[in-house]
Amino acid sequence: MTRYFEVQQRDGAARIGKFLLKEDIRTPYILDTRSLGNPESPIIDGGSLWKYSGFEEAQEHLREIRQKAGEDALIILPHQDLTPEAPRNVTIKLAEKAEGMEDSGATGAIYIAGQQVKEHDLYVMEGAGCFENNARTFLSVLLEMKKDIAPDTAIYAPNIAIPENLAMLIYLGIDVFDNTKAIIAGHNDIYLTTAGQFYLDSLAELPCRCSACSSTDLTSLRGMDKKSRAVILEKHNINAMEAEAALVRERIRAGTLREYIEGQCRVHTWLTALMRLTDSEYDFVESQNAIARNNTLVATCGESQNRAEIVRFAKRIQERYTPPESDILLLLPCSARKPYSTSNSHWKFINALGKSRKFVHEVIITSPLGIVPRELELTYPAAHYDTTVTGYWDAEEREWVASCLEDYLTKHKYTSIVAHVEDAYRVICEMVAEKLGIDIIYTSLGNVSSPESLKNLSKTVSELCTGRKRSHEQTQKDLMKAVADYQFGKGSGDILVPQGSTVKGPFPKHQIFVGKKQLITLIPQYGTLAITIEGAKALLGKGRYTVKIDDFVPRGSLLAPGVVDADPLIRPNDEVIICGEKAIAVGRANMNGDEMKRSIRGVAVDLRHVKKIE
Amino acid sequence: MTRYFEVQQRDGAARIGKFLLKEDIRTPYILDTRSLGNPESPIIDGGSLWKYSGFEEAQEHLREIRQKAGEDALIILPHQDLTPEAPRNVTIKLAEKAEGMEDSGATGAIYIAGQQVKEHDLYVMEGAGCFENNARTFLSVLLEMKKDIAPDTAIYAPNIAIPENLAMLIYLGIDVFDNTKAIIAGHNDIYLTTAGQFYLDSLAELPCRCSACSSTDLTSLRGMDKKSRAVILEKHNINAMEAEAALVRERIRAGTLREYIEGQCRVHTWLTALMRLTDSEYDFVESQNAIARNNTLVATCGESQNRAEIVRFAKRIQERYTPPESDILLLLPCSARKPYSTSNSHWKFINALGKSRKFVHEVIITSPLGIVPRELELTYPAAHYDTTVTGYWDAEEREWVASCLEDYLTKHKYTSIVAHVEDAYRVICEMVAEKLGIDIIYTSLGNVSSPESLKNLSKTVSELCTGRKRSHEQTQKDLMKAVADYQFGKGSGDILVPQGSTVKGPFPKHQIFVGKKQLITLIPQYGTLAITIEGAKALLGKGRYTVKIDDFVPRGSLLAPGVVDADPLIRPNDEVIICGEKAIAVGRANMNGDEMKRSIRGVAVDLRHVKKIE
Amino acid sequence: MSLNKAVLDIRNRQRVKPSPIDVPAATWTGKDVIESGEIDTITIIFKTSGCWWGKAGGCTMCGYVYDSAQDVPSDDDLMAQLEKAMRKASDFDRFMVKIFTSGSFLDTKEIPIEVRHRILEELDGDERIVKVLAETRPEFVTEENVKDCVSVLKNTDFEVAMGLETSSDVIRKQSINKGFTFQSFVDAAIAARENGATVKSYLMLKPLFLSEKEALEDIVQTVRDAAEYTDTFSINLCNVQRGTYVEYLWDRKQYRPPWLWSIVDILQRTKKEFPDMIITSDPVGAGSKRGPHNCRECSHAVADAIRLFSLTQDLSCFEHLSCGCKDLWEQVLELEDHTFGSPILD
Amino acid sequence: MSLNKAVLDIRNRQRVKPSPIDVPAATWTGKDVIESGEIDTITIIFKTSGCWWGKAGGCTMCGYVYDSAQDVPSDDDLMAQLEKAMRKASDFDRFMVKIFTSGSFLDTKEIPIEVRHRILEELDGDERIVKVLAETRPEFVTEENVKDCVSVLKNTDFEVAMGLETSSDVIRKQSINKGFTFQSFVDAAIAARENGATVKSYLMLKPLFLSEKEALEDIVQTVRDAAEYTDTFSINLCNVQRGTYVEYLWDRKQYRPPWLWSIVDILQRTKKEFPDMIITSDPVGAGSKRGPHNCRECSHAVADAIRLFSLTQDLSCFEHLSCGCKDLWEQVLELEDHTFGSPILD
Repeated sequence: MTRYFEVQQRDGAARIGKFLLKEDIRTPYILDTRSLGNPESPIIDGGSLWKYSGFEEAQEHLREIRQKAGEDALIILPHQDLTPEAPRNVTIKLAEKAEGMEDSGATGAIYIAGQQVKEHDLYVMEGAGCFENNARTFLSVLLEMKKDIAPDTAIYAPNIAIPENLAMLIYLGIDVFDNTKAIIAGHNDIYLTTAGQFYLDSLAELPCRCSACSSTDLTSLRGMDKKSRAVILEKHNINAMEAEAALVRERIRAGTLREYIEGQCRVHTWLTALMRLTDSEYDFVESQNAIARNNTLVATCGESQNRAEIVRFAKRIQERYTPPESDILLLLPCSARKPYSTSNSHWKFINALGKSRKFVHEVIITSPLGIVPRELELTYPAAHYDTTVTGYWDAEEREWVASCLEDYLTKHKYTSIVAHVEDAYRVICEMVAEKLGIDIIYTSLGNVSSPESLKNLSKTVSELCTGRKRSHEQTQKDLMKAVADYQFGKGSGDILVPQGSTVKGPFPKHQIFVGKKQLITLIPQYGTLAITIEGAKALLGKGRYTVKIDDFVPRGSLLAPGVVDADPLIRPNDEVIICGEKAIAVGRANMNGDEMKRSIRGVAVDLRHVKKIE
Repeated sequence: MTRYFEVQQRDGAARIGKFLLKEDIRTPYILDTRSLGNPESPIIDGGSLWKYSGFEEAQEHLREIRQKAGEDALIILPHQDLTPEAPRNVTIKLAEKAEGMEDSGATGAIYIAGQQVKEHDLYVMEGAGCFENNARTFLSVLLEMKKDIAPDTAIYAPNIAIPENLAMLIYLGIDVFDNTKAIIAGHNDIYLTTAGQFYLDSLAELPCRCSACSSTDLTSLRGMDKKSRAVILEKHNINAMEAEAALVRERIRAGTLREYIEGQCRVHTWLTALMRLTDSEYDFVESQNAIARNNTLVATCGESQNRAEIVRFAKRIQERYTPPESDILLLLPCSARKPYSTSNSHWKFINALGKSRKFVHEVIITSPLGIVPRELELTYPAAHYDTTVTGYWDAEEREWVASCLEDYLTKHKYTSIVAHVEDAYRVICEMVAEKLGIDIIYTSLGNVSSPESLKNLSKTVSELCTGRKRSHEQTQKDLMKAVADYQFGKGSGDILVPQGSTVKGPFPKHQIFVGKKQLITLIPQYGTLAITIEGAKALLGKGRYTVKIDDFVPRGSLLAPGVVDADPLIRPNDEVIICGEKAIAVGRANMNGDEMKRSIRGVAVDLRHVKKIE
Repeated sequence: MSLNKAVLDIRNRQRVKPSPIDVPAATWTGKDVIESGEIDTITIIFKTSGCWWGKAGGCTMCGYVYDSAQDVPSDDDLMAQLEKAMRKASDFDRFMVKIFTSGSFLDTKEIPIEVRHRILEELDGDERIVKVLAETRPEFVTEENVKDCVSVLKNTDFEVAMGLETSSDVIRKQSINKGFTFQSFVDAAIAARENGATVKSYLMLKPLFLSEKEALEDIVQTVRDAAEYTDTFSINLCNVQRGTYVEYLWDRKQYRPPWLWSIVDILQRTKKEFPDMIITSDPVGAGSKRGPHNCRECSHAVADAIRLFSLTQDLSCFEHLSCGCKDLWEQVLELEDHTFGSPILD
Repeated sequence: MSLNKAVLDIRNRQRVKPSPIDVPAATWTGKDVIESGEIDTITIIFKTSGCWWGKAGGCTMCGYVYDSAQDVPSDDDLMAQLEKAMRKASDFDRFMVKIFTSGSFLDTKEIPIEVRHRILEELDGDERIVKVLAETRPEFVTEENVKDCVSVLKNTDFEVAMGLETSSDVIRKQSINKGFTFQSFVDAAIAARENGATVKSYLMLKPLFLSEKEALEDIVQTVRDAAEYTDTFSINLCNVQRGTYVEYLWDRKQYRPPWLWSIVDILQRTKKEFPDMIITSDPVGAGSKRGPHNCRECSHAVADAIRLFSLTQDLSCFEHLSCGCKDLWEQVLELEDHTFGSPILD
């Protein structure tokens, strides 16, 4: 029973949570290892079973601690730890012995892969300290752990955190750490920073302005006896870690932890490896990533292109997107300003197309997103990314973008393909054209925005304009359909933008009506759809993005315990349909579908409209 | 006359320096902008010429400041600043007017591209604050400046530094900054950190433990009146910048600033762009990079492969290296342990080769270094790099390594090429073999270290062994020759390891003797050669890596003013030959050749042997 | 490249839309203060062939050059402009007319002498009009020209308005590119006053390249230098006009318009020093990014106080102004003196 | 996988070089303390067919199993080993012989009973020898076996040495994999003492998985538990021997040998509690990474003090020991109790 821990905010796998104990504790949290032995603390180590000859003795010891501590202290049940390479079934046997302990109140337990998992409030990653520098093992143990335990259980990785790795460990979804390594480093004359560690000997000055470092200087520090020096170093090391923890919490709140990690992971090869290996666990990462966010996705490194948001965007275009009916494809370069159509350059392209625009389907080529059909240019992260631009695209970028374009051109056929591009964009078009054996007409003459190029574009396209053309309203509907398919899966567009529906509202605030009934609205901020109760009813048959609840009428927000079932495709911030015997509702998911089902605390959905079923 | 500034330590373009003023000031330095107006300060702004109707008035004003300040204060001569996009020749005209000022003592001046540069102690980058977010312009202005002014002059970039960009700006070789932006941010309720900036409003807690932040908390801070709050925020912002400056100074001392930058630049797209654009200025960057260092080169990101040290290593193999005479080439994968031949896997390969080893030439394939001939496996950075290993090589890595291998195989011909490799290594071999239309025999059977693979390697090579073979001593000499060529240029090996010379000392501490005269010794730590006076004499004819001095006998160290001429190929830490009418000497360069010639302060060469010419 | 060339290049890149030449560039009514106190005003911006200096490049902050006509307006066109403008004054009982041409009213290339006479005669004929102000560059304020105007305006006061901008020849030349010297202003002012006209001087707060404090002190100094030659000061706060060199730099984050706190400080200091002098300022565009501004919260209140002071000349208008951003402005005053060529932006 | 299986797997991966079977595995001389005070000793490690328990897997820290012979030594081989070993004692006047087999001396599968008799007879015949110590697992310390030895050693004291390691059956089983219980040790000790032998107990400081403090307290508790059954304690400090499970985990950074400060603390506390008991410890490999160690600076001095105490039983040996690292050790004592399965490494 996770009665004492609640996840409040999420940023990918990272989260802000709260322990509701004798003191409220906000996670990610660095506990003072020394306090673990004190029965007055909010979190207590029940101690080692190595010293008890019998189970009864240990149980008695636990009863004593609980009596002193009260119900609202979290006790990590007595445990008989082995190191990670100890024989697995010995470990499990010992863990089962520990799990036999009886206790009421808030509890933690050691997690052992393969063991029967109970509903503790916290699980300890056994031997976490041994995994430092071993990214592969650390990640596989953690993922196993995450798979087994309830998503609203806190995870504690002991004896591993230092300022430099803290952000990455939190990024992976760990909630609780301790200051063991910071203290030990302090007593070893090691000075920890988020940028790495220094032997005190090797320093010429103190690279910090924390309260401990401000209280002294390097010369005085060196002059002290070991013990007094250690007190200050320990304080500094803990300060450095606390400051980093606070920064990371702020980053989670701001939804920008990934951007931080992409820099911070360079402090150590194993942290970079952790990031790369985690990215390759796409299902894990993607399942935790919000479908849309209102902050900029900043791509500054090679690994940015492996972000779940980017890969997901590309995959959904491959799997969910259907282009509007058009015979001419026009490939365009991206622009710094987003959405692209508000940029100077795109404004020029559109002007140059003039009336021919009705005949063409526009697809934008961009790194790291790959390709963006015009209909999806508003949709997160297409209108929400910023990237370092130097004009040079590295081979990995070129291969990735080309693979997206190749997939698209393999699936979708056009009578003519025009590319109004230069430089790397053109290289990519040529790579793909050659591979697929197709012809692409290039219209740019050195500079896509030059009057000559624009004129050539205009001329070329107008000469090709003989096929199907689309009305203005159809173009608006195409946009809405594309977003619907992107968001709710293929075919959703036909349901939410049915034959005979009408479009209201200026770009980009389109709404779709069937008669007087509104079905959906485009939210320009995220480029996603909000759905009405009518829209929800229409979509209900598909069963997608649906949360099933019991026979009650929810209000304001739907809590996790009220969820009977939820579509595992639901991601945080997804628009979802809530249905139960007594009500149908729509709202914004606060967690993913799996988490809704498996959690017993926390807000599952923020409701927007609720309709009772009479 | 740079009498008041001295560069003491270098790490690439970044440097630790010292102003010898009324107070010693250590650079990189963040000056308090407010102090610039105070004539008691060690560094003073002579003020704006906008307010003077005549030159005389301004000159009089300067005389007054100098009188109050004394000779040992640095006065930035009165200046009439324009912003960067002001017409260039107006700017130059105004600058010339300012340069007309007369003054004794330490002086600074505004740098204007195209202006006649004098010997001030400091140059100010005019309008630096306008270049924020404009990496290309900032870099081009800075490089122009670096080209024009003496290398031992300090560079001051005003109104641009904040904690997040400081490391990068220092990395580029800027010495002096100010706290203008930190103060202004404080008075704008903006909280600066090295990880970016936050509006105070948006914070839930203070992500710092500096003395200012420890003195309060977020709630109290928000409750204060604007002015009191600004005092604390300003203090925090300055603390954050001071701490970062101290950290960066430590990084320069440790020689690991590049590794820090590779993470820190992800805070903002323009900083990443700065790093990438700087890397593409290979000549600038390479000329400042030490030839060898005793710390690990840690490669954690895509940009690591563009580091000058790595590109230079590849270039020297292309331009300076001549393989030993052998008919069989064996391509091997790299190993985590360095030098490769001490690793478990290479030990197995060598064992498997057995006696056949005399017939083969071994070349190791590795990322990000490209290729490493066995003879150069000790040479920096071949034995000094560490990299994130996940098994995946991205396309850019593969293209780079393949391009190195392709160049090698184009230049050097073998009867047979054997590759004992798997995975990405094999992909690379196949890419190159296909491109060049050559055959490569692959000997590994799934795992390079498996007994079957080793057996196959052994069998394959022994069947090919019919060509030229090399004796043990020849192999040792090949190593020494290769390092000599690498270090001193093609042909140096033939001079320093001449016909008839002998090798002494166990691997890797080889020495080359001609008769009883020693010429060179291999320094295992860097994998470079130290040269004796005899060796220097032998090499002197080539004129390479030579520093010309006047007719004196240097002792201990050679100072920059004593240098008459120096080979522009000389890099920091290079082994150099000093020659003058009175003496010949050898030593380790402390700066590059160009800097030796153009500096008037600082140690140019640490001497090891000096021999008087009678 | 010279500053003038830089300004001209930008001018040449502008595309100006053609507009009818028998309609004034702009007309509006307002209030001003003259010796006898507050008075209604009508301002007319004539569309002429344009400022001769502006056509050759002109001032770095001046966007009025685009108000000139594409084709040369005929005399009748100019009179039609006057007629259309004056309709707005139909409700006034007593008022003042302020004539601008985006150049010089006394330049006969812009306003042929016959037209000048026709205009002034018409105005003189309207008994409600107590005063006519005409803006001009000083090179046209000759004894002859002033006499000519005064002689036509028999029953009406005549005021010559000149854009002195600053008493610093360095700044006027190297920052503003104004093309005359302080001495030529002095000569013109004397010529005007000796021949029956009064003088109004326009000053410019914060031309390009100056720090906030330099700009502030320059205006205070200018008031001191020019006080004896002028009857009224009007201090313009530089705003970023389209098609100007100021805009070019502002776009590139190389210029910030002045703080409103600066003009408040100037008005307080100069009014105290010259209590009898009329010193006004119209904070055009105040509070916007392109105009003079403090923070979002106080800009409008401070601008209102400035306007009120300009009409009342009463320093108590400023008494209760305060805002958190004043502290920031004080920092800017101190720090922008040492930014070496980059402004402190918001 | 069971712990024993894990140990066995590692055993099976070792390659042992063949060595002559008529030469003892090792022999050395030293000093020890008996009731009458310090005495010279000779230690003989017989190369036998090996410890039966070790062959089935054995103890997690024991690397002695690799000292056994590849082929079974004949009786004459064993006697030849004795003969070669005893040469080292040729200079001694009075000494004690310590017999080890890397297994059990009383196991007749290792030392056939005839050989046992021949060895003991030969030692008994040497008048310089005052005491013979023989190490064995407790299952072989039967009334019959003790009597048998004592009856041969007519003029020589006989001491049975057993590796109790710890009085905790949990630790002995789940960390050390020793394969007997505390009760079997007690039974053996009683059997020995009731039949004319004295008992020496070897304890093991810091077996796998225990925190520094748990390990320390376990030894203190063990001394309390076993004091009434033993005449002498010798506390072994776990060191990382080749081919052991301990080494396997140490290699993977999952084990750290004990601190020397821990044994100093143990000796001080137990000696104070049992002043008449002989309590010794030989810090084998002290100061090396694989052995018990403090910091580089003090390890050797502290080890020397431990050795001196072991001979003198005088607690003042420890009086002047101090080092900066003691503070670190204190932290380790406190913190390693809460690392949940990872050691605190150096």
